[in-house]
Amino acid sequence: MIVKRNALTWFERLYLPAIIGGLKVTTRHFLNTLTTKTPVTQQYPEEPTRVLPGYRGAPYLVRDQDGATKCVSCQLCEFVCPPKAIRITPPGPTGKPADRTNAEKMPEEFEINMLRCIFCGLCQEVCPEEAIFLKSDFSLTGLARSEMIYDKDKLLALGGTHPGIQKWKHKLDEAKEQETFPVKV
Amino acid sequence: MNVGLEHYLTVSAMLFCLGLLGVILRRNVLVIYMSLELMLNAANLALVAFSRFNENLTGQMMVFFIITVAAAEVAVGLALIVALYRKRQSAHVEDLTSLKL
Amino acid sequence: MAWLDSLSPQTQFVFFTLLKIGCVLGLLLTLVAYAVLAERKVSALIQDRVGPNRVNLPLIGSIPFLGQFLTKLGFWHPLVDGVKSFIKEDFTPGHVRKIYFWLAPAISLVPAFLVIAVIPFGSTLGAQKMVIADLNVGILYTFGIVSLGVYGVVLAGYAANSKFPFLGGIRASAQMISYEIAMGMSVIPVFLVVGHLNLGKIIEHQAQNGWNVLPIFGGGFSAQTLLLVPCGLVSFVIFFISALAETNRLPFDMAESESELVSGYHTEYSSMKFGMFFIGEYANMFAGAAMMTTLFFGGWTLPFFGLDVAPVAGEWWKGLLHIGIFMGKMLGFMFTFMWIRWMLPRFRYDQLMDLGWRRMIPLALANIILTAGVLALTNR
Amino acid sequence: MALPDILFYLFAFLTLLFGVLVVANPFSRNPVTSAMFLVLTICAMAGLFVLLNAFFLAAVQILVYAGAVMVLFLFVIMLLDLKEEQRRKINLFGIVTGTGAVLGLGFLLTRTIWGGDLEQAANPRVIGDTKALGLELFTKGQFLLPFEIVSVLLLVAMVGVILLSKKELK
Repeated sequence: MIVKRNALTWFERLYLPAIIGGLKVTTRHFLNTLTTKTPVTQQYPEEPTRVLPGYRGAPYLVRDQDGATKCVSCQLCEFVCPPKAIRITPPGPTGKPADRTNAEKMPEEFEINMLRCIFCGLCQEVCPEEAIFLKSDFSLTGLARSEMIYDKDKLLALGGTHPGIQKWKHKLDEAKEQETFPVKV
Repeated sequence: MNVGLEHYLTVSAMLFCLGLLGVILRRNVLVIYMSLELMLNAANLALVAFSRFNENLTGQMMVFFIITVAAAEVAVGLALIVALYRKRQSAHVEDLTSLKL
Repeated sequence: MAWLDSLSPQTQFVFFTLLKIGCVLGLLLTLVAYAVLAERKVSALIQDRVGPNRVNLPLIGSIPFLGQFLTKLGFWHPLVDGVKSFIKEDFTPGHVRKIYFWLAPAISLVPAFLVIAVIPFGSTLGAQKMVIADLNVGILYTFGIVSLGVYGVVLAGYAANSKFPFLGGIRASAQMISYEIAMGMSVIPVFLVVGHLNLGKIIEHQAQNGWNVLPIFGGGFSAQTLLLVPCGLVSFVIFFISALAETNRLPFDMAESESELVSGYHTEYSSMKFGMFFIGEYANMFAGAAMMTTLFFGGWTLPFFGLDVAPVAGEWWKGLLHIGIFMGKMLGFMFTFMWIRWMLPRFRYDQLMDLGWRRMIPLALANIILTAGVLALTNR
Repeated sequence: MALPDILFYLFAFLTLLFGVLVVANPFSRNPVTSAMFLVLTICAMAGLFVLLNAFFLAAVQILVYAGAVMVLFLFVIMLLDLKEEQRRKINLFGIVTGTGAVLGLGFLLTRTIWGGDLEQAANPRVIGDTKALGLELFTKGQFLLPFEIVSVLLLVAMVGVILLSKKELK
């Protein structure tokens, strides 16, 4: 669609209406903020921030309800990670087996470089075992670059226990719904 | 000895010679042009000095006109240099020899 | 004060001039620092934010009410900003032209301070006139110095030896040269009316005949005063717009338009060298505001309570009050500069040039002729 | 020596020093350096004008020369993106004869200035401020025609420059 743009009238080309409009808007905001004292600024360290659901903070590994590592070292997240922040060392043939019975293996080492991570959430999206989640942490600090590379223990400790949201079950339900969709008409 | 007309005229003459030297020695058209400005300025200085020591404002009027004409002259000259540069891709007098025998 | 009287007049003159230079420079630098804070606070208020309110000094911060208030006001931010500018690494990129790279910030800083020298910022204190240099060609001097300010920008653009600063420098210089013409032409009506180039004389004239921008105070309503109202207004509007363009403020900050040229001619600068550009910009704003106050808004005079005459001996409070009035007017203009920054979007470059050459300059010329006509007809 | 004399020697020295640096800078053959030193020359010369009581011309000198003309020069230098001037084959003959001729001219001029007796007032009192120059320009009548011609000349120059700087001439 092409919107026809009217030529400016003589009065408008003086810029005066625009200037007066700007004057009104800025004055209103200035006086409002000065008198009613309701700025939108959040005074962060003093006022705690409220993290909304769906917020994408730092990615951490989670344990299942039994306290076992959910990650099975499939390396999908390592593969999908756009800034290549994740590095997984698989256990190999001689490595330790998984600490839960319904999985074959768990990572020997799992590192996320929080300096590289862009909090995009693709690792969470791709994980088949629901082992990695973006939590609500947003201010990560460290005194050295090496401190910002979080290893497996730290990630598991920070992630805590997560019984799972059964992402795949939901996906299955959705798929089924879509399959039955044309019939319902 | 008090500073008089001679002193100013000497400065003016030396400045004029410097400008002339620049015109002769330098090879960049723009620098030659600047040297010309230097010579004009030397003339200005002499005129103002004459005006001061002869109790007469005519010299200063001359300078006033010279400055005006110089401004016009610089504008036109620079436009010519830019046009020349567009044609020849050089601002070096040794590359501008189409009039040479 | 006995030792002062024992000095020869020349020594006294030198002493008082040095004293005035020191006071004005110190005050100006402080004002510049706080203008940066004011700019941030005004921006914040217009955008519904709170602005800088963090820096807390250890001892003063613990004074019960005042300390907290000053912190909330952001009172210590300029101090900390200054310290930060000094102790930051002074980085010189490898590809720059070294000499000009060092020269440019200084050149952009000096002219703004030199302009202040001829501004009468008060009437008299004791026997001293409150102006550093009472020049007869005051306004010509001002325009000469202002025209030198272009070099800082051009050299900064040239020295950086990379694309964006270069474009910024070229743009800024073209813009400043163009608007200088409009600016110079816009003040000619003022001198036609006043008949003198000395800034002190201009203020005297305004005290007797009403401010140049709106000559309705004092002097009675003659036909001439009424006819001169549009001339003064047009002059002031052109001067104001040109001042915005000269100081590279929005809506004319083509030189450092962040969205296209990174930050224009000072892209390659850091730490104190950048700080000097910054101080230069704000000092230029102060110079522009002071010029507008002097030329159009009556300088240190106020048409009420007999404040428009120089104080007689012993009325030193009046002299101080006059300085206060001048500062008040100047700060009002500074606030307007900041306000306009959030009011109007940036002009496109061709619009800027169009406004300068095809609107402002013909309008200023017409204004000169109109003023001359009015003065000739009303038989002055 | 009185203060104005000291100032004269100072400004004259500065003018000549910067002038030398414009035409023969031993450190740099960069046109921008030349232009910047020309600006300094002009400013020093404005100082000499002030010593000669030509206040208006001093201001105009800075306003027009330093403020407009030299900025135009810098503008063009930057626009053409001139590189450091390469040292080409030095024409020794040209330099020697040129310098010789200039030195001869300088000698002649200086001799003329100091040899003859110039007419000059012992205690000059003429002051070239704005008012005096304005009265001279507009009331005496002898400068009115040149003034108009110069304004037409400026107009012609402006039209010419606009025409010259068009990309293609038709």
